[in-house]
Parts: sequence; structure tokens; C-alpha cells
Amino acid sequence: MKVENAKISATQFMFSIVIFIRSSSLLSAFFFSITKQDSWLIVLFGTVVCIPLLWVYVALAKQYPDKSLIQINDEVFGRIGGKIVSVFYIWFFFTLTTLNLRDLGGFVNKSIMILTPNTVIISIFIILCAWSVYYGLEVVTRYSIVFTIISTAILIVSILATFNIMNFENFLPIFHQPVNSYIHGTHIISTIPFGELVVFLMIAPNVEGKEKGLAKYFYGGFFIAALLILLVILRDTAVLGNMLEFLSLPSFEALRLATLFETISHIEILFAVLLILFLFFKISILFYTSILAVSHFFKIKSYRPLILPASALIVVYSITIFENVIMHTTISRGTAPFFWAFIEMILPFITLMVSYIKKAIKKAAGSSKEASAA
Amino acid sequence: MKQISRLFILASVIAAILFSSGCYDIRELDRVSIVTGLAVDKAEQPGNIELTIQIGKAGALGGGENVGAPDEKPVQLIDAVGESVMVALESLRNDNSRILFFQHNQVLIIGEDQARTGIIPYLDTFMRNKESRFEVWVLVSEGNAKDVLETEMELDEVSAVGIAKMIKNHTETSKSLGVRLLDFLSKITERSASAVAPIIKIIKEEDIHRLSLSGLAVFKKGQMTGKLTEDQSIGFSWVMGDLKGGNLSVETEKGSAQLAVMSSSSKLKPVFNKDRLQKMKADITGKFIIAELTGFKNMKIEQVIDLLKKGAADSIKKLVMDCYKKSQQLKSDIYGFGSYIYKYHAGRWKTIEKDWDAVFSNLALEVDIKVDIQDTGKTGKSPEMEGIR
Amino acid sequence: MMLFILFIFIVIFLIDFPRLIKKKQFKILAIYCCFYSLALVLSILILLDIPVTSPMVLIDSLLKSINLSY
Amino acid sequence: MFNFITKKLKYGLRRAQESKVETADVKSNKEIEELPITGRLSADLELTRKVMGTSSDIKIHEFRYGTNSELKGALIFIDGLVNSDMLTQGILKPLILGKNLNSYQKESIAKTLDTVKQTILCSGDVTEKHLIGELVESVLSGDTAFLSEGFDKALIISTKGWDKRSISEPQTESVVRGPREGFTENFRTNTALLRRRIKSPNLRMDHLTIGEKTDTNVCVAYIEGVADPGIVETVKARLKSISADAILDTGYIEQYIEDHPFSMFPTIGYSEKPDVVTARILEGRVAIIADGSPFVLTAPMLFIESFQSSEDYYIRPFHASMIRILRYLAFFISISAPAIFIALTTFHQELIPTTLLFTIAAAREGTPFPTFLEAIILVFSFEILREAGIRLPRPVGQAISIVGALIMGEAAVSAGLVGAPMVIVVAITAVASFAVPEQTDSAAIMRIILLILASSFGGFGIAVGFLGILIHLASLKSFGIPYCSSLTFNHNMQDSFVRMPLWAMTKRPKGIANEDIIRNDMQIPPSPVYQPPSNE
Repeated sequence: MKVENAKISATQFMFSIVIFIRSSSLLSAFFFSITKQDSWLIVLFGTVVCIPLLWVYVALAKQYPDKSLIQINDEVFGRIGGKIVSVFYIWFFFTLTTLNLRDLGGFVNKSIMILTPNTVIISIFIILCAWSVYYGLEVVTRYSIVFTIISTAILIVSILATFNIMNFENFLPIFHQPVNSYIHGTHIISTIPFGELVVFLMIAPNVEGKEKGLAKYFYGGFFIAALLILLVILRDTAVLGNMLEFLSLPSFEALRLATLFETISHIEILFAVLLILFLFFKISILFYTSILAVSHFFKIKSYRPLILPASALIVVYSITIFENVIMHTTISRGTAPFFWAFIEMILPFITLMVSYIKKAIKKAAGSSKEASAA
Repeated sequence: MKQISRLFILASVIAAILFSSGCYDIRELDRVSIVTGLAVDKAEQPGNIELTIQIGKAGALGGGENVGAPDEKPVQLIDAVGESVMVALESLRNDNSRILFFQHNQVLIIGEDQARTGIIPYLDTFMRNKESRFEVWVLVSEGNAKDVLETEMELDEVSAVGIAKMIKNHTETSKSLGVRLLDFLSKITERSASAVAPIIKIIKEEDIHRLSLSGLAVFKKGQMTGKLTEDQSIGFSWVMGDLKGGNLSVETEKGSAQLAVMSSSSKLKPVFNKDRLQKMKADITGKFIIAELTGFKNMKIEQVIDLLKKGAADSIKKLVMDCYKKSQQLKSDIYGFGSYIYKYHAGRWKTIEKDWDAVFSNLALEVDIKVDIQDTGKTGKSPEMEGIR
Repeated sequence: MMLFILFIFIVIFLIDFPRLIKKKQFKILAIYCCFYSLALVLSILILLDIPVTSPMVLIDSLLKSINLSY
Repeated sequence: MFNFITKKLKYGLRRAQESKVETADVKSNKEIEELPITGRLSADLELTRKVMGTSSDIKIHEFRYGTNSELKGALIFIDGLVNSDMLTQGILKPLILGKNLNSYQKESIAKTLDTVKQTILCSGDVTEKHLIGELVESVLSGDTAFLSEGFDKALIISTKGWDKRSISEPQTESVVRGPREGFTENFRTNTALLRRRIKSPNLRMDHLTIGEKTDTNVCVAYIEGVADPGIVETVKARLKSISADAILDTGYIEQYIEDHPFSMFPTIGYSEKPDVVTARILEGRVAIIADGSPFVLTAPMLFIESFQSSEDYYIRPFHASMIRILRYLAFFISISAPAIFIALTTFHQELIPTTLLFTIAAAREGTPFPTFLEAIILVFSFEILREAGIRLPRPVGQAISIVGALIMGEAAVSAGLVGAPMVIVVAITAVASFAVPEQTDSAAIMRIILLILASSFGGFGIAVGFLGILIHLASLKSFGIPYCSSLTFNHNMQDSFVRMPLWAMTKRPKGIANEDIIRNDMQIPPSPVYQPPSNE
């Protein structure tokens, strides 16, 4: 099908990574309550922890340039093993889409539309994402550059606006938290925003010019995103200080206080629209990868007919996944990071190792064949 | 035709979802009453609070030519009694035709007697409610907060908006210190758990009542422990280092002067000897411009400036020490020394934290002040000084 | 509410099913049906508000049992 | 790709049916047109009369010529289409008065035909035709046919020359600075206007005729080597595949050959000014000129083009860039202003400063309709006013739209039917929507979509609406080139948001032009050379 080999340029790939990571960071309420005013350190630790992780992804992509993650599994673990591993991934992609949808529903419900039920917001949004996925990957990633430029501009404006109420003593005391909370924070940030880059292994085959090396773009996108998240968190800590752990939407509250030239005082709607744009972007990428994964899993030609039933399933799944918001936060802070870590770090690592071993065996077998042939 | 009919079905599905589930959050402006001011007072029955809400009547306030009858009061006051803010609000709802809309609330005024008994439980609703905003100004009223909301201001129809403007102007000239809900809450929940809020009182002259801001109310762990006078609150601002305006009167034996404060800054430094907190050192620098000179008969301007520098330093010290004594009396560390020590010397803070009140109440404060008089205004010499025959 | 959900499912069914049968891609049709039925069953369960245990809760309890959680 | 195939299927189907119907009742006419010209003058004339019918403007003039006027000849032409003095001076006078025919008369009939063609007829374009059908066709398109006893061929002399509208300034795209010439309905004038501007030999103008009944001749103009051959071929293929019976305006052609008939965005640009069309052809696009329509289509059109007016390139770059950014802003306002106003006043009142909120609330106090209904009423009444303003003759039109807006707005507000702020918002939308002429129709549709979304979901609805529009835009392709490519910073950005100075715009748009990308490699700003007056 024509859509299958929709090519996206390397820069679009890089900037879609930036937006992908930034969108989950805007709801960075997870680790604020754990590490309070040292949250910006967590971002640094998370970046350091994720560099080897990225190296694994890039190595995998280079190993099998035009194979998506699911096809790599089939190749590395053989038919049955590959299928089992792929089921994990497919379930992981579907759950990520649903969790992000719930985040969006929760955010819109909390900030803009208090009375509209969550499901309505989610079902409208999933229709929008389904429509964009119907047109294929090309459409979604085309806007990544524009979105990034707009978002950085708005971020800078928001920093300027809140500059006069920033108080830089809020960052102190540094390093006075129990060590456990630092580990917990780093664990969360390296699985929720940064670890989700495993999704991009599904998109890597569609990138033009990947022979020239995807590493430059993978790392570039990652570091830009890490820098932007750092800025967001620095701004929130400086403005809110010790009120951080009370608020469930820190960035939103911080912007509510921002006053620009006295008259334009409520720029949090700007933040809300920006978040909706980002989450649209992230959810349609996730939705695209989950359907692509299913279509590669069953080796069917085109994924388009699957879009409608999959979106219906996701809407229903998002209702049943958690009863309420509190459960959502406790589980995703408590145990989810471990399971995500298993899927995002350990599985790709094993795949890489197995593929190296296989190559070594083949080389040995090959050389022995030459030896016997010669 | 097949393709078009398929498209049509999809479109109808989307439209159906849209319309059937839309219009949840609609709030037409004419079915909403806009809350501009909130007052919390102690009710007669013990344990209850009296909540007064000031609502701006759009009809009377709207610009353009369709302003209502001239004598119609632009503001409507409704009040209710309940154990907590939410209970009071609920009782308000059933007898009010319109939905209460808190997004535009300007001012939260707490009655003095309610402040003395404690306000923490009531502040929680304001933090949690989606509609409440953190940049609301917090005020303490002498007497009942209800009367403050009732008094009319000549310039602004809606008195709450007027009060907000007054606070903004006063903070700029730092006659008094405007405190937003966010600062108030963060100070109260901080290590030193004490905060300040400006006091507003009604001055009754014959028939017209005027509102005026004077002094600061001191809070410790959510309870009001005392009041600071005008001068004491200026002393407080000197130590906090955010004095931006107002003027300082200086008396010397040769003459007196008024110095306009251009800017001020202060650095706090705890001094330890063998991890026992010995004293707090605050070095304050102030930049002034001479606003008024009287006396200093036939002296040179340089001599006058030296004299003034010494005089200014002494008067600031007097103000600061006077306010510090009062805060020690009230046992509330409004300067945030506790949280300062926690931030910069977290290790030592653990030891002091337990009996911080005792430590604070007899902690010595050493102040050294650097005065910098930048300019003498338009004229160098005053008429009485040397050179005038 | 029930009628509304059923209406949506019927419409989804109407849109895709005939086309797939005409194109005789039975593999896609199989996956389509399993997604479709899963969604239908789940939604009916919700409507009759029968508590559905979500996989996340299962994993949570599993991980807690081997106390691998914060 | 998908709907391209279905379109092909449908055409094939329809062509098959039509050809069967056609032959049933007009058999006789088709048959005659295939007949060759016999040479017996009376018979040939009889046949042409049968085919052409006896309408008043078809003139058949029989006369005798030759040295002592013994040869019988006839001229067939359509009165009004033919330039009469050319007919008389160029053809009749030399034939009848010309004397030197006698020497060849005797040898052979063909010889005389050649001499008549070469020596006597003083007209540049003379061709020979054998069949009656061809003769009829050329007579209908304004030439004169010369038949003579004994000649089995007809001489077609081009005498086109009907009175046509003179080149005047187009109403739709009026410009302050820049050429004011506009295309006219006459086909040749339009092609001439282009030729005059692009004198390079590789400007190709391929000719086609479309439409069963009208047979309008259409020409595809492009520059060999600059335009992408792929696009040129697609345009030609699509034009050939049109099976309509009438092409009265290029608008017909546009709807037949555009990529996305269901989208509200035009994917084929049109213009009435030759300098605009020339600029686009130089950028590698293909122009389609149709006879009888002053609007010339330019094939691959990008979303950016509707924001570029020809004037931007004639004035200095800074002011031009400012105006262009203003246009984007105006387009954004014209789409979303009513929607945002509704979202603010009914959903997120906290965003409006307090004092302003009271004025809006006061204005809303008396009005009976909910804000959403009020907005719909005003937006539609504005559309009606705009339409009335265009349809009525020019002087009355202006008056109607101004009077209408003022009086209606004023009366509605004072009667308390509609809130004053809403009237202001809709007025701003109206004014803003004139800033981007090409997109007024798509803006009108988007405005209503966003209005409905905003009234049901507020800010969230607007965000969803915008995303929907962005998706739709990204999915559109105009002749294979992504519709909003430069909007998303993919292709060169030199001319989309801000117009770079002319000397810096060295590359042609990447997607459209395929070779000869570099226009002129002068990257450095022009330094004025001061030539001292040479007074030895």
C-alpha cells in the first residue's frame, strides 16, 4: 500500500521526538511531590541514565535498518518467541495510548471544562487522532517542526511573564532529600517521558536517509527535549517554591500567576491549548505505532481498516483501565515504572544481545563453511 | 457513489457524538453572578463562620449607554453561616438564582476575631477549588470583614476592585505590604510557619466611611498573634529588603530631613559558633534621595549628607529593632529566619527545629546599615544653609 | 446511554464490514472482528456496571507481591 | 491515489454510454461530415447548408472570378466572427480583379488552385482542407472557406477578427503598484499577453480542445526545462480526460481536474493578471488558458500562494513582509474570532479582565438569544450582506453593504436583540476576511465549523477544530506536491512567512520546479555603482 512506505525526513523525526517527550513532561506532577524542589536534578539524572538506553535503540535500528520493532522480534527470537515478545510491546503501546488519553481527559477536565465527562473528551480526541492516522505517518510528523518552534516561543514568553514573581531561594536546600526519593524520581522520569522512545523504533524504518546514521537525530531530539523539560521545571520550582507538592498541575498554576503588561494576566489558556496540541501529537504517534505493530504482527498489508475498531477499543479501555484519578496517579507512581522499565529497557537490551550472539554464530558458521569450502 | 455515502455516514456519526455530548460546560453570562470579594467572619454560634460574598451587578456596572437606574447599588452583598466555607456556600446556592462564579474574586478579607481563632481549615477550600485563583489579595480587617465589604468607595463602584487597586498602589510605594494568597499559604506551610497580612480598617467620619490600609497582622501556624503598627511594618520591610518607596524621617541635632527611599536590599546571615545559633546578622543597604531639608544652618552640603547618613542609619536601626522586639514578643518568626536556616544550613536546622520558638524569642539580631544618598533633588542647598545672604 | 453506544457500534460495523468482505481480505477481517467484539463486550460490561479488572491493577498487585514497588 | 482510480473508472463508464447515444439521432450529420469535397460547387454548397443549417449569420457568397470571370467560386463565412475588411481586401478583391490567372487556367485545375493560394490570396495563414467536417469546423471558429468549381479541396483563410473587450484593469485583483493589465475573454490576446512577457523560446503553449458542444480551445503554457515534466504530463492527461459538453469558464476545468473535489481548499490557483501568471510560470508552474474566460489557472497551487499578492514583490521587502504577516493574522482572525469570543464568554470567563467582563455581562443582560445563536445569526447576516454587495451593480452594491452593516448592527443592538460586543467581533471578522481574497470561501466554511465546535466544547472544541483543519491541510496534495509544504518549514522558506529581498531569493520552490533551480546566483545585495559623468 502506498501509505506503508510514507517517508518522513530526518529532521521531522528529530522534532517529533522533542514533542513526544515534552508532551508527557507538561504533566510532570508525578515526581514533583516526591523530590519537591530538587526535581530539576532528577531531569539531569534521568538524561544521564537514558543515554545508554538510547544507544541500545540506535544499535537496534542500525542492525535492522528497514525492520520495525515487531519484525525485529520475529527475526531475532524466531516465530514463537518473537510473537510473545511482540504481544508485550503491542499491549504496551495500547496502554500508553490509553494512559495519555486519560491524562488529556483529566487535564481538560481539571482545567478548562469541569463538567464535561471524561469519556466525551476522550472519544472526540480519539476521532481526531484516528483521522490523522488514516492519512498516515507523514501527515502527523509534518507539523513537528512548527509545533516545536511555537512551543519554545511560548515557553520563553511564559518565563518572561513569570519572571517578576520568581524567587530563586526556592531551589534551596539542594540534596537534602532522602536518597530513596532521588532514585524513585529518576526511575519515574527515565521510564515515563524518556523511556517511551522505544515507540520510535517502530517509526525508524520510515525515515529517509537513515543509512547516514539515525544516531545524530535520535540523540539530538532527546537532548533538546531534555533541555526544554529542564526549563519548564526550573520555572515551576522558581515560581511555586514549596507549594509544589500541594498542586496537582504545577505548570498550570504557575502560569495562572503570570502577568504580562498588567492586562494580559491569564495566559494559562495558552498553556492549555499548547498541551492539547502536544498530546494530540503524542497520542496519534502512539496510536499509529500500536496499529502498525498489530499490522506487522499479523503481516497484513494495510492497517487502515483497523483504525475504527481500534479506536473504539481504546475508548472503552480508557474507561476500564482505572476507576479514578487517584488510582491512576498512585499506580503510575508506585509500580508502573518497574513494569515500564522491564519493557522499555530490558526487552530491547535482550533483543540486541541475542542478535549479536546470532550474528557471531553465523559469522563463525560462515567462516567454518569457507574453511570447509576452501 | 459508494465512497460518498460512506463518508456521509462517518460524518453523521461524528456530528451525533458532538452534539449529543456538547454544551455541558456552558455558563451564559446572564445566568452567572460574578463574585468580586469574599469575607470570612466569626459567626455567633461557636465553631461556625459567616461568609459574606460581594457580587458585582452587571446591569448597573456595564459601560455603554444602557446603564441601569442611577441610584441602583452596583454591588449586592449576600451572606451565609456554616461550619465550613463549603457548607456556607451550599446554603447560599439554594436561595440564589444564579451560579456563583469565583474566578474574578479580587480580595479575601478575614475578620480579626476569626483570624485570632485560626483560619487554616478554611483556607483549604480556596486551595482545592478549581475556580479559586492564587493571586487573590489576603487582608485582615479590624472588626467585622462584612462591614469592610459594605463600605462604598467613591472612585470605584465595586469596592473589592477598589481595595485591590489600593493595595497595588500601596505596595508600589511600600506604605504597606500586599500579600497574595500564594505567598500567604507558602509562608504558613514553610518551616517557620508564620506570615503577615495587611490590615484594613474603616475610618468613620460623620456619615461617610473611608477604608484605609494600616499596619500588618502577624500569623503563627494559622492563628493571628498580633498586629504591627505602620512603622513596625516598615521596619519589617527593611529587613525583608523589598522596600521600594515611601520616605524616612531623619532627626539630627543640626536639622531634620525626609529621605525618599529609592531602593533597598538586605542579606541575612546566621552566625553559628559550634553549631549553636548565636545571632542573626542582617546587612541592609538603602538608596535615598533627599526630599526635604529643614535646619542645617550655614553648613556645607557635604557635611549635611554625612550627618544625614548617620541619622538615617540610626532611624532604620530603631525601626528594625522595634519591629523585631514586637515579633519576638509575639513568638512568630515572620522574617522566615527558620526557613532561611533550613535552606542554607539544612543539617543544623534539624537540631534547632524542635525548640525553634524558644530559640527565636531570645535570638539577637545584629543589623549593619549602609546608607547611600544618591541625589539632592533639584536644588543642592536649602534656603537656610550657607551661601544665602 | 446504552442506545447511544449501540448506535455508534452499529455505525462502525456498517462502515467497514461490507467493504472488507467485498475486498475479501479475510485476515484483516479476523483482526477487525476480534477488536470489534472486545470493544463491544467491554462497553456492555461497563454499561451494566460490572466491575472489570484492568490489567494495570493486576500488574500492580503482582509487583507489590514481590514488593518491587516504592 | 485511491479516489484517482475511482475517477478513472467512472469516466470510462460514462464515455462508453455516451458514444452509443450520440450516433442514434444525428446519424445523417456525422455521415455528411466524413464526405470529401467533390469539386462540383453546387453539390458541396448543398451539403454544407445541410450540416450548418440555415441560421442567419452563416453567409455563403457565390461569385465568378478568373481572367474573364469564367470560374465559379464561393466563400463561406460567419458574419460577425470574420474581419469584414480583411475578407473584402484580402480575398475578394484580388480574386475578382486579379487578371493573371489565364495563363495557368488551361493546364490543370490543381495548378490554378496553387497559384490562387500563393499569389492571389494575400493572407498569411491559408490551409487546405479535404473533408466537409473540417471545413465546417474552421468556418465555425471564424475562418473563411473558399470553394471553387473543379477544386476538390477547400482553401481555409484565417480571417478571425471579431470585436473583443479591450485589455482593462481586473476588478478582482486591484493593485496599488504593479502592472494593471488584465486578461480578456479573447484567447489570442491572452496568449499574446503571456508571450510579450516571456520572450524565451522555450515557453511552450500546447493546444487542446475540450467540450463536445463548445469545443473551446484550451492551451497549456509552461517553460520547457523549468516546469516539472511530470506535472505537465498530468495536467495534459487530466485535461484530455475531461468529457464535458461545455467549458464556459476555467472554473469548469478547475473542478474537473483538481485533486480533492471534496476539500474546501482550492488546489488550483487562478488569476486575472498576466504578471502574476508569468511569475508563477517562471517558478515552474503550468498555466491553463481557456478561450472565453479572463481567468487563467495555474496548476500546482500551494496554500501559501493565497497569501502572496503580486504587489508584495513590487514594493520593498520590509513593508511587504509586514503586510504578509498581517495577512496571516487577518486570516486567523477571520476564521476564529467569533469562535474564540463565544468560548471566552460562555466557557472560560476567567480569561477576560474583570472590568471588561462587566461590560460584556451588561451587554448580554437584555439579549434573549443564547450567545451561540446570536453569533450564528450575525455571521449569516454578514454573509448575505457580502453576497448582496457583490451581486448588485457596482455603485448600488457599495451602498448596500455599508448601509446594511451600519443600520442593521445599530438597530439590533439598540433593540437589545444582539449584544454590542458580538456585533463588533463579527464586524472585525468581516473586515479580516477580505484580506485574503482567494481563501474567502474556505474561511467562511471553517468559521462556521469552529463556531459550532466552540459553542459545544469551548476552548477544547477550538483546539480540536484547529487540529482537524491542520490534518486536512496536510493530507491535501496539489498535483503530487504537498499542499502546505512551506507552511511546515519543509521546503525553502524564503517566500512564505516573510519575503526575502529579491536578490536573495535565488532558488525556485523545490517541490515544483525540477531543473534550473538556481534562478540567479547573485546572493550579494546590489551595490549601487556610481558612474561619474564622462566629460573628457
